[in-house]
Amino acid sequence: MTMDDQVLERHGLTRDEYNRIVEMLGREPTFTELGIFSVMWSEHCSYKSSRVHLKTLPTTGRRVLQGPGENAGAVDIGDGYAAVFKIESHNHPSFIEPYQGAATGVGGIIRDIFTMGARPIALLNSLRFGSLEDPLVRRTVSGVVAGIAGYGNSIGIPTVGGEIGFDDSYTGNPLVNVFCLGISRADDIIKGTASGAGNPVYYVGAKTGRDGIHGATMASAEFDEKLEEKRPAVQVGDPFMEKLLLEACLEVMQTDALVGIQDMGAAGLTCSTCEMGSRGGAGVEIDVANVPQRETGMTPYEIMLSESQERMLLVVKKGREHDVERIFEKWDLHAVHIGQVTTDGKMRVKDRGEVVAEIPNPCLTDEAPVYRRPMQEPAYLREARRLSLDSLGQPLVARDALRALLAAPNVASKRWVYRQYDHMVRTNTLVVPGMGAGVVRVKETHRALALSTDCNGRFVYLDPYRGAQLAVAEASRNVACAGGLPIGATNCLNFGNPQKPEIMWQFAKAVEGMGAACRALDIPITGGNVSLYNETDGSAVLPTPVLGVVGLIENADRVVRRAFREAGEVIVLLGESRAELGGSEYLHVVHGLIRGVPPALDLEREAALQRLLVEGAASGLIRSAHDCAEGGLAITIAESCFDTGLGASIDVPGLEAGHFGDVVTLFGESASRVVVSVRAQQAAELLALARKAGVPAAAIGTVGGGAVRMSIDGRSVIDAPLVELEHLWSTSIESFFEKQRAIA
Amino acid sequence: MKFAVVVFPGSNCDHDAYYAAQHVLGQDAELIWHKDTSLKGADVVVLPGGFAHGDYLRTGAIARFSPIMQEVQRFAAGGGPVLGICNGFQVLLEAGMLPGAMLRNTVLQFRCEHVYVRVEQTDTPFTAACAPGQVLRIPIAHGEGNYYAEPDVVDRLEHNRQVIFRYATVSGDVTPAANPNGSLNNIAGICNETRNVVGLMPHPERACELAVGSADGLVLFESVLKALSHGAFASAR
Amino acid sequence: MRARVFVTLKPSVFDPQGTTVAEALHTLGYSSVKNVRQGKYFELDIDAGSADEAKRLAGEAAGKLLANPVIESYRIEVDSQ
Amino acid sequence: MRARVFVTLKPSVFDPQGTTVAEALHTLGYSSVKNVRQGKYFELDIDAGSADEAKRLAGEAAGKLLANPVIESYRIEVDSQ
Ligand SMILES: Nc1ncnc2c1ncn2[C@@H]1O[C@H](COP(=O)(O)OP(=O)(O)O)[C@@H](O)[C@H]1O
Ligand SMILES: [Mg+2]
Repeated sequence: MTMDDQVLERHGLTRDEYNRIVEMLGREPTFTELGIFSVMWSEHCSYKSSRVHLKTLPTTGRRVLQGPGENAGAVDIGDGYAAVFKIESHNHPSFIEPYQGAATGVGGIIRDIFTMGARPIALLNSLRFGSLEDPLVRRTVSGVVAGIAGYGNSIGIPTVGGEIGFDDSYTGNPLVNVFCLGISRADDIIKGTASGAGNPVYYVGAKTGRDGIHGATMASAEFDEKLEEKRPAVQVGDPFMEKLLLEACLEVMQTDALVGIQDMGAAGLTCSTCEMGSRGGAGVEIDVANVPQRETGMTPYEIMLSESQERMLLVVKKGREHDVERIFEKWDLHAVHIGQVTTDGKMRVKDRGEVVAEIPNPCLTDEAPVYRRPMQEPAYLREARRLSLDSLGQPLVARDALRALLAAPNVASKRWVYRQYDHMVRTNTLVVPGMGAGVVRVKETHRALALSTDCNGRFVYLDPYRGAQLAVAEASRNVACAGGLPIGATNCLNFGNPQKPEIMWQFAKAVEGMGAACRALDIPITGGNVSLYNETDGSAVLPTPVLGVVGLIENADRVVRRAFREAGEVIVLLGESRAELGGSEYLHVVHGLIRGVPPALDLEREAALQRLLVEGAASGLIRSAHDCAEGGLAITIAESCFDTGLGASIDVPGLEAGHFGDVVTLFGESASRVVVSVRAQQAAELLALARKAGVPAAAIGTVGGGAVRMSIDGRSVIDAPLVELEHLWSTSIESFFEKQRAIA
Repeated sequence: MKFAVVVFPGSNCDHDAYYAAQHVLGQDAELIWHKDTSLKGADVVVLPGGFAHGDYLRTGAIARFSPIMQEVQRFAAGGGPVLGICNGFQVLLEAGMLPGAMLRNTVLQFRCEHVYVRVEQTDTPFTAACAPGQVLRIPIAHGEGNYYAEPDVVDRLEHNRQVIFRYATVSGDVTPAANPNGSLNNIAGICNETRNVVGLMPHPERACELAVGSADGLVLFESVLKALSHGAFASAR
Repeated sequence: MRARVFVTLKPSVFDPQGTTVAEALHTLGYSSVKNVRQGKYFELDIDAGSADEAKRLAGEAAGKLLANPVIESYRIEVDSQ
Repeated sequence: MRARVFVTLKPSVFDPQGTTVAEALHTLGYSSVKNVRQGKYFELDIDAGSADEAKRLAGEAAGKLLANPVIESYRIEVDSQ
């Protein structure tokens, strides 16, 4: 059959790509084959626009057990154990149906982790939305948060951290990125491989319905009215089914009856079948007639492209079928034999014995199109990077600016969000959400893991290269604050339409910067996910390359939190403050601007700072640590007081910035700065250590009293009751939702 | 002393209860699959938290039909101590082993946070080691912990001193503000008439080590050791 | 045979969901909606010889499982098809 | 005036609850219950001059709030009283 243009367009394939398919097959594809190519060659599965850039990322290291290419990455955490982790996006589904979109996003990443033989022990999520003033945005936020809670709470994996940010660019295109980490024996990591001709292929989990057909191609198309037609039946998550699958699969993995296993995520049965085959250099043959179906009259095309959730594909050793079936039966799951491994390296799909698709695996994986898309420096940059403070008129006086920033949703307490998440189940959570990086202990060892996801999209927008470096620095600094040595990272690259040279330029520069920073800080990237086409009616979200960093804490008894510990502690500022206001939260909140040049970043200093933090935590010298991010030093000091009932007084030297001097000094966002507290008698020791480490450090005040007091060169600029500031900060986000409650 | 921790499909605090009994308390503990028909000679039975059967339909509604529940009923009827935590409490309610039912939290949201509960009665196997009026800092994690029963039932509970835990302030005052879910009379936990079956919404098993934020929950497990070693609530083995 | 089971909270039981829905409707300007009660609705496809048998079976299912007598009551309708 | 709103998942949308309930009924021996779909049921007490007006108001409420148009559909009945 020759395809007319509408058919190709509906399948997100270009004429050139179609011709390539014909050439590869040496014939016209069947309709089922066309569907298979369309999902496997979609941006989401093929990484056709991003691959050439991703290749440049550092993915190896002393501790790396599994880099990119499997369902998740893995790093060695000692004592024979591995941390298996990955982040993935579910942006588009979450916009269409916030609750289910977010819920199935959680379900998907959890499967990626236990597919590797690891027991998931922690979830984080990185979220971006439009302004909370907008009722529709509030509805989306409520739905997404409830969906994450509904799935994670039910399956019993604690959500120990994450981030949530607000900017108008996300109004029509929210970002929902979910990170999951699991623990396995280092030598028991399981691969998504099909091998051994004649080995049976099993399907287990939920029945296949028409849900999410072309979800993968949709995740590769921007939003516009036309999407309405493209809209697939929304996928509904079943956390109970996933919990059964999780336990049953981990039990099966204890036997040696398993050859390989893979979840059916994006592109469902199609993706798992050909990926497992190609990883094992084998072929896989299945008959769709054997696939459990939820709806009647489903075509092979629909069955192969369905994105029904909670399904797994297994290759089992011949002769061991019963061991596997018995375990699934125990969990009231029925593993169904749907095919076998072959030697011909092809994906062969039959329908009641009749071949409906036969494609060499490489055509769908390694030989899928790869594009070196044209790039061009965006026109907006020249103007946006120009920032003249004089043109801004009068700055806010410090005490008003502090109040405004504490109440700004990007800064305010996220308690409204994380109190809906079970963050304690499994009794490993040493640092709960809101206290810095999430920290979970690893019961099998005496160690703990610090986890953080971060990205400041404004910085990336104003300088993709440096912005991505700052994201790496912030995420790893956060785990270092908790006492964790950064040992691995995953990333989720959320950008606009890669066919626009200016977006592609943002992407390329960001990946470049990310790679450079990870090399300098010695943090291998073991996997991740790319989400492109994050645009609504032609306008893109802020470029948002989210970093998820894993930090190793050698001694679980030596974990450091955000909050000051007791009155009399000396407050030390590590790092150097410069007159840097570009891209700051202050400019955004007070002047409504995303402007200027992001803060400078010296990666060697950053590395030295992080080493110092880890050392100071391990020795017990550092009592609390909180990094300076949105809102700068003043916000960091205030937040270090919250939840403690302890006030603080600091005095810092003023920076030179004309009549913006106070603002820049207190609210500037210079990088590589951390506020720590130490026992008074140990302050000198820390300052000496810092000097030795080459980290600028200064004692700037003391903990105590019922107020937050800040002065510049001895001149008092802020003196506010702690309770008052804490109230502003802790109730701001809640207040947006008072009126509206989710209906479930 | 041997703890049996029942595992329903969808239980997810089973390992936490097991860990508390086995590793923190240093006692024997065994996970018992819901299709089993024997409690394997346990002295104490714990129905753990989680989402049995996904909490579909109603919390605990389907779990009560699990084969093991007949054995749990028999064990309880013989005076054996049974503790239902969160979802386990909900199962006990649905099974009719404790009176009342759970409604959605009045906030209509899941709530996970530390709360304070006041120990109202110490003559149960799970509060025997508590001081009367003792205030415990224990986390909750539920969306349906809003305890309800008909007025006469509540009166009977109060009259029989079957309300064992109440949500309270840090100083032990029972106030509306201290009530996280809308439960009648700030009820956080109750017992049956023979006082050997106790259910509560907060998670004592999550509060057994200071490292995870509180060790206040351990006293419930220590209580049952004390109670049983004193021969009270002899198990129904 | 299709049986429809309506499960509602007993009048004496406070209905947090219904109340919130009512509040939400008021803020949306529907002040004429005086009161809202939220319940559950089940559609059961039953293999039954007669509508009566279907009704009986649905009744048993509701009494045993679908409704919790402590807080809920139920009603059953059968429309044979 | 009492309006009754039935909210059900669209036929193509997976209903994990209903599926689980059906399985539970089977283990309880009700094998003749072939399929279960679970939905929501609302009773709205409305101050309306006519049944039609009540129906219109209930319809708006359902469309705006009670049902999620992406995955659910609804039906309305009004029995004046
Ligand atoms: N931004 C990235 N950096 C490094 N590796 C990546 C990135 N995005 C995707 N990958 C890797 O490419 C492979 C395919 O990604 P993905 O399709 O998200 O995995 P899955 O099929 O499990 O969802 C994975 O091994 C993933 O780790
Ligand atoms: Mg996968």
